[in-house]
Amino acid sequence: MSAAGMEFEPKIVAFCCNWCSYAGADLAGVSRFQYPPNVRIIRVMCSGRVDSSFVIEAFKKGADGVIVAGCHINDCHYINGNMKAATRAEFLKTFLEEIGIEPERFRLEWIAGSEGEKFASTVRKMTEELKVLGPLGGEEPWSTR
Amino acid sequence: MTQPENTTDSKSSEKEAIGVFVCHCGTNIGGVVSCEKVAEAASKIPGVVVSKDLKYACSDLGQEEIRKAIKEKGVNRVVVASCSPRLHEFTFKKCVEGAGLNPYFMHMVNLREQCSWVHMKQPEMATAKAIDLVRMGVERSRLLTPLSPREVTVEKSALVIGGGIAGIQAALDIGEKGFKTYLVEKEPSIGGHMAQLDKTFPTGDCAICILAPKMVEVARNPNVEIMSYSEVVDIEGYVGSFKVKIRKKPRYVVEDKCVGCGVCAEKCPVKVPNDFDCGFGTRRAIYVPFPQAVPLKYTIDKENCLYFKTGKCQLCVKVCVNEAIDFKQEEQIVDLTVGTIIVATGFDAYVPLRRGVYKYWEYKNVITALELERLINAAGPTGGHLVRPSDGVEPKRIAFIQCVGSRNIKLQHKYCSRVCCMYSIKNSQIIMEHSPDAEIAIYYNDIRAFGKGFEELYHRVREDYGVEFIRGRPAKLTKDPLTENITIRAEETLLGKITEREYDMVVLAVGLTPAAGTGPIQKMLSLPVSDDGFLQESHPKLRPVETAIEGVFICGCAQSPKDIPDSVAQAKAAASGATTLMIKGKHIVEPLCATVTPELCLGCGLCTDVCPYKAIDLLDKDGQTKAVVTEALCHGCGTCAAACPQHAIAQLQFTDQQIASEISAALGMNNGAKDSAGGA
Amino acid sequence: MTYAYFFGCVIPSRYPGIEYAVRWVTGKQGLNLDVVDIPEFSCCPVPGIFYSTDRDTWLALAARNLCLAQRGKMEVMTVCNGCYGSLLKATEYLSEPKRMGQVNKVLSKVGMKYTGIAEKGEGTRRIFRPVSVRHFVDVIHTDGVMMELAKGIKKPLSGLKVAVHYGCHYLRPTEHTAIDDANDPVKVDDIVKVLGAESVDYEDKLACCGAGGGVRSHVVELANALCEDKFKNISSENADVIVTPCPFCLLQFDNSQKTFTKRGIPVVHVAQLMAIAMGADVGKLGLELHNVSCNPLLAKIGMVPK
Amino acid sequence: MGEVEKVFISGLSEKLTEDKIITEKDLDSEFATEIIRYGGKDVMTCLQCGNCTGVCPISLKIEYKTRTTIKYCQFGMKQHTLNTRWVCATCYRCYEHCPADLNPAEVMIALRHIAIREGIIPPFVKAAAANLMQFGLTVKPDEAMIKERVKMGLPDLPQTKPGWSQVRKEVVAIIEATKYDRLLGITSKEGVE
Repeated sequence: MSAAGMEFEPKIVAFCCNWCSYAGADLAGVSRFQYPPNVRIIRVMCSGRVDSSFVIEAFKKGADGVIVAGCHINDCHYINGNMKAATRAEFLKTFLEEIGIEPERFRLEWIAGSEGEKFASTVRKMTEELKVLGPLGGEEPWSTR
Repeated sequence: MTQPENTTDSKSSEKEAIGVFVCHCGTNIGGVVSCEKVAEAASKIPGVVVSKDLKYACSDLGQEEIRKAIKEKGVNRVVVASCSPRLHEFTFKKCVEGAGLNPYFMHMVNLREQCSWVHMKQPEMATAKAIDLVRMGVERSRLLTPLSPREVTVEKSALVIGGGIAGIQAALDIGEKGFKTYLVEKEPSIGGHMAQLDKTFPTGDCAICILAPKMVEVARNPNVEIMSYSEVVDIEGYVGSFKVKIRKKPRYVVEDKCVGCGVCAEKCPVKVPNDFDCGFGTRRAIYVPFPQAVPLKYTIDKENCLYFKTGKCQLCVKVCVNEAIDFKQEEQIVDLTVGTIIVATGFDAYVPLRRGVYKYWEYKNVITALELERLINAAGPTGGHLVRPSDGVEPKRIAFIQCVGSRNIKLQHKYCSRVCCMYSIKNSQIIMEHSPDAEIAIYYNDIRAFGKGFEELYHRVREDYGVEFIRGRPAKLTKDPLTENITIRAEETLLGKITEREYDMVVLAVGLTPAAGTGPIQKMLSLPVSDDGFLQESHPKLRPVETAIEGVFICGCAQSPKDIPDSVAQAKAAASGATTLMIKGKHIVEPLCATVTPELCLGCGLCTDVCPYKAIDLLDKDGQTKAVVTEALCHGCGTCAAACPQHAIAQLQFTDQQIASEISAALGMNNGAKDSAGGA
Repeated sequence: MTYAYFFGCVIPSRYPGIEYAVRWVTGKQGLNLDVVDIPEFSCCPVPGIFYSTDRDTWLALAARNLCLAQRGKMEVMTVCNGCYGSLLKATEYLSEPKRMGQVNKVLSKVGMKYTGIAEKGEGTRRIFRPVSVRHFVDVIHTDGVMMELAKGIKKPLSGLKVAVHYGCHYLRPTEHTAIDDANDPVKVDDIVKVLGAESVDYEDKLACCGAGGGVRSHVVELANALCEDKFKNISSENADVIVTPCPFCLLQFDNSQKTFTKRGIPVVHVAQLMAIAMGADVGKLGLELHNVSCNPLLAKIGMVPK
Repeated sequence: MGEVEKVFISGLSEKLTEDKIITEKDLDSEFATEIIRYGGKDVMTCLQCGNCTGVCPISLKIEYKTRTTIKYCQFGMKQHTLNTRWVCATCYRCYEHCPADLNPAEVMIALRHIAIREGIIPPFVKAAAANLMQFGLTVKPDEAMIKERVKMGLPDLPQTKPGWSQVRKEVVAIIEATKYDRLLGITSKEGVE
C-alpha cells in the first residue's frame, strides 16, 4: 500500500476490551480527540480473549502494527483477564522478535473507559513509530507452520 | 436454557442475505464520511442484497427500512453502521427481532465514535476507513449464529456477611421485604465497630443508644436469622443459587438455654483484658462483650477458661440455673443455599508501626483514637472519665495527630480515611465538655469537613471550645522520663516555625484499613479489589454497590472508608439491589458463554486454569476427559477460548472464526470468512 | 567472590590507620577474605560535590571506577559511606540503558565501556549483572564472616560503652542502600556486640553528623553545631567511644568536637575497633593521629597507650 | 550562628523587606521545569505538610526550611531559593519521612545544579574539582601522612606511583568530555606536568 511517491500509511489492528478500552475509544470520539485513521478496532469482551494467534494472524495478513488494549491491572471486568493478556504479550514479544518482527510493532496498553485522550495518543504515537519503521516487509517466512 | 444451534461450524445452513444500513446520524457521520460511497461500496460485497444509507437509522423511519428489508428482501443478516453498540445495540436487536429475525443476526459497526468524530480533518481517509469497517462487519455477519439469552432462577433468600451497622441495616431491609436473611457475624455479638464508639459526629448522639434498638429490631425480625460467633468458610455457585458453608464456633453455652442473667460471669474467677475495650478494662473468661450484646448469650473463651486449662473450676456450671453451660459443645458446619449475597465485612483500625515515629508501642501516653473512644465512653472501663494510661491521671493537654496510616504512600495507604478529621473534632468536643479547662491541639494537614453539619461542628469546636488547629505533620515525639509527658516537635506550616510543645497525652487519629476478615470472603467469591485494598464496586458512580460478580453486593467500609450515615445508605442500596433480583425471581444472562467442541477437546485443562470463575471442569465422558462449561458460572470473558491450544472452545458472539474474519477484512481481504476458518 | 578494596580519598591521605585496620582485619592474620587492590581507582567521586553539581560528570567518573571492577569481575568493597552511596547509586543509574549509552559515549574517550559483569544465562543468552558495590560492614556482617570474627576475638572489649553512628549514606535513601533497616539498623551494633562491647542507644541515633553535602566544607559553623547536638546525646549516655563505618563522619567528629568541648569522646572506625579486639598491633592503627585522643579508650580496655 | 544567618538568609530577608508584595517579575515560571530537568522530579507534587522541615537537622539550626524552599520552587522564586543552596546535608531524612514518598533532597541537589549554571560556584567545589584533575583524588596527599603510611608498612599511595599519571589523564579526559571544567571555569593545565 506504500505505492511510490505517496506516503506510507501503516495499518494498525487494535483489539479493545469491551469494558475499558472500547469505551475509551468511544470517549475519544465523544470528546473529539483526533487521531490518524490508520487503526481498525476489533471489539472483544476482554483483553484476555485475544489469542496470540490473532496477533500473528494480523501480521500475516499484512498489519504493520497490532495493539491489544485492556483495563488497567485490578480494574479488569473479569477479575484478571488482563493479567493473562499481559502474560501472553510477554511471550508474544519474544516470539515476534525470534521471527524477525520488531517488538515495537506490537503494543499492550491499559486504557480505562475514562482515558479517551490516552487512546488517541496511543494511536498517534504508534502510527508515527510505524511510519519510521516502514511497512512490515518480506514474504512472511514464519507462515510455514 | 437454550443451546445455540451448531456453534462449531459457524456457517448456518441457508444462504446468507446481508443488509447493510449506513447511518448519517444527521451530520455526525454524514458530515465527514460520505455515507453514499460507503453504502455503494458495501453493495458490491458478495452476499449483500440490500445496502442503504439512512438519515437516522435509530428513528422509526430508519428502523422501518430495516424491517422492510428483512420482510420483503429476505435479508437474514443485518449490519447497522452507525454509532457505538454500547449506545444502540439493544435498539436494533429489538428492531430486527420485531421483524422476526433472531436478534443475534444483527451486527453494529461503529462509524461515529470511532471514525467520523475522530477523523474530522481527513474526510477521504475517514470514508476509506468506514468502508473497511463496514466490510469487517459484513464478513463477521456471515458467521453470526442465532442465540437466545439465558434465564436463571433466583433463590429467595440472602446472606449478609458482617454484623456491623451496614450488615444489620442490610439484613433488616431485606428481612422487612419478607425474604429469608442470614446475618453472619464472627464475634459473639453483632454491632461491629459502631458499638465501641462513644458519640457520633456531627450530632453527638451516643452510638450505642441509636445502635442498640436496631440490633434488637434485627434480632426480633422473623425473617432474619442471626448467626453470631460464626464464620463463612466456603461459597460456591452463582447468582440465584450460592451454596454457602458456615462454621458455628462452639460457645460452650447452649444458646437456647442461656438467658443472659450473667450470674456465671460474676462467679467466674478469671479476669482478662477486654479486647472490646481495646484491652483497657477487664472481662471474665465467660462473658458478653458489652451489656447490650445481641444475642445476649454468654460465651466461654477457651484460651482463658480455668476448666479448659486445668480441668477444674466449673463454677459457672454450678451457678447456672438453666444448665446452659456445655463444655462438650463442638463446632458445627451449616449448609445454606441463598440467591444473593451482601458483603459488609467492614474495616480494621490501622495499627501504628512498631518502630514508627509516633512511638505508639514505646510511650504509654500515645494512644489510638479507637482506644480514646473507649476511654471517654460512659460504658467504658473508666465510666467515661478520661484518664491517661501511664498514671491514671486526667490529661489536661491533649494533642491529636491526624492522618496516621492514611494519605501515606510509604505505607501503601494513599487514600483518605474520611472519618478521622471529624472524629477527632468530635472527640475534642466531648473532652472539652467534660473538662472545660483542657487544652486540645489538633495537628492536621487538611481538615475535611465535607458532610452535612460537619463544617458547623468544626466551626463550633474552634469558636466555643477554643480547640487549636495546628497545620503541620509532627516530625518527632519525645517522652519526659519522669512525667511521661510527650513533647511533639513539628513545623507549624502556617507559622513557618518549628515548635516543640508538651502534652499529657497524644491521640493518633488512625485511619481505616481493609478488614482482615474480608480477605477470605473476597477469595471465595473472587471479588475484584481496588488498589487501595478495599472491595471494588462495578462502577464508581452508577453501580456503587454492585460487584463484577452478579448477585453479590457490597456496602459499608468493606467498599471504602466511610461514616455511619454513608454506610447505612449504602446498606439500604445493597439491600434493594439484592431484593430486586429476588423479587423478579429470574435473571437474564447475555449469551456470551463459552462452548466446548468435545471432538476437538483433549482434556488438557488449560482452560480450567485460566477461568477466573472456576466455570470449567474436566469431566470423564465415556472414558475420555473433556472440558465442560457450567453456563451459569461463565461470564463470557473468553479467556479460555484464547488459551485453548485446540481451538476447541468457542465464545458465543466472539468465536475465533468471527474475529479472524474481521482481521482479514480489516486488512483488505474480503475472503476472510473462507480462508481463515479455524482462526489461524 | 573476590572483592576490590575501595578506600576513597579520605582514608589513605587522612586516616591511614583505618586502611591498615581494614587490610589487617580482612587479611591473612584476620578474617582472610579474598580482597585485592586496584590502584587505578580514582575518587568515587564525592557525592556532596559532583553528584550535587553535575550528574553526568559524577556518573561518568563513578562508571570509570566500576569499569575497573568489571574488568576483574570483582565486587567493590567500600570502607566509606560516601563512596558506598556514590558508587551504589551509580550502578542504579547505569541500569537505565539510555544513561548507560550516554556514559559509555564519554567513557569511550578513555577506551572503557560499562556493561555490567557478563554471566551465562539460560541457553546461549548472556545476562549482564551490574557491578555489585558492598559496604565493608555489609561484607563483615554476612553469617560466615561473623562467625569467623567471633572466633577471632583475642581481646574482648567487655565493659566498653560504644555509641554507634551509622551515617546517612549507609542508611538513606532506602531504595539505594537496602543493606540494613533504614529506621532500625543493626549491622554495626551486631559487630560491636560480637567484639564484646556494649552498644548504647542514644537520642537521634540516626541523625546526620553534619558534615555531608558540602556543609562541613562550606559552612563549618553549621556542621559543628549539628555535631554538637550529636555529641550532647552521646555524652548523656556517657559512652566511651563513638564508632562509625564512615571516615568522613569520623573526620567530622574528630575535628569539630574541639570547637565545643574540652573532653572530647574518642571516635574510631568500626574496622579499627575490630582490629583492636582481634589483637592487631594497636600502635599501627594510627589512633595517635586522631585529634581527639584515643588514650581514654585504650585505657578503658586495659591497653596502656604507647 | 550569626555568621551563617548573614551568609544564607540576608539575601532572602532583605529582598522580602524591599517589596513585601511578590509580583510576576519576581517569579520565574520556568523554575520548576528547570528543577525537574535536574532531577528534582517531585517538586510540584509536595502538599506542604511540613514533615520534612521537622526532621531536617539543618532546619533546626538556621532559618532554612525544607518545606518553604520547596514552596518557593513551586512558586518560581528563583532568586530567593538559590540563597539556601548549599546548606542541605543530603542526609535524605526528609525523603525517609515524607508521607507522600517525595524526595526533597533531590530538589535541593537540583537547585545546586542550577546555582552552578547561574555562576554561583562555592570555592570548595572549584577546589575539589581542581584537586581531582590535579591529583585524581579530591584530597591532596599530605607528606606527614605518607611518612605515617611507611611506618605502618602500608603500600605507597597510588598517586605517588608512576602509573598514576595515566589515571589522572583519564579523569581529566572524562571531565573535559562532560565539559565540567568549563562549567566551573577551571583548567587541567596546572595538573598535567
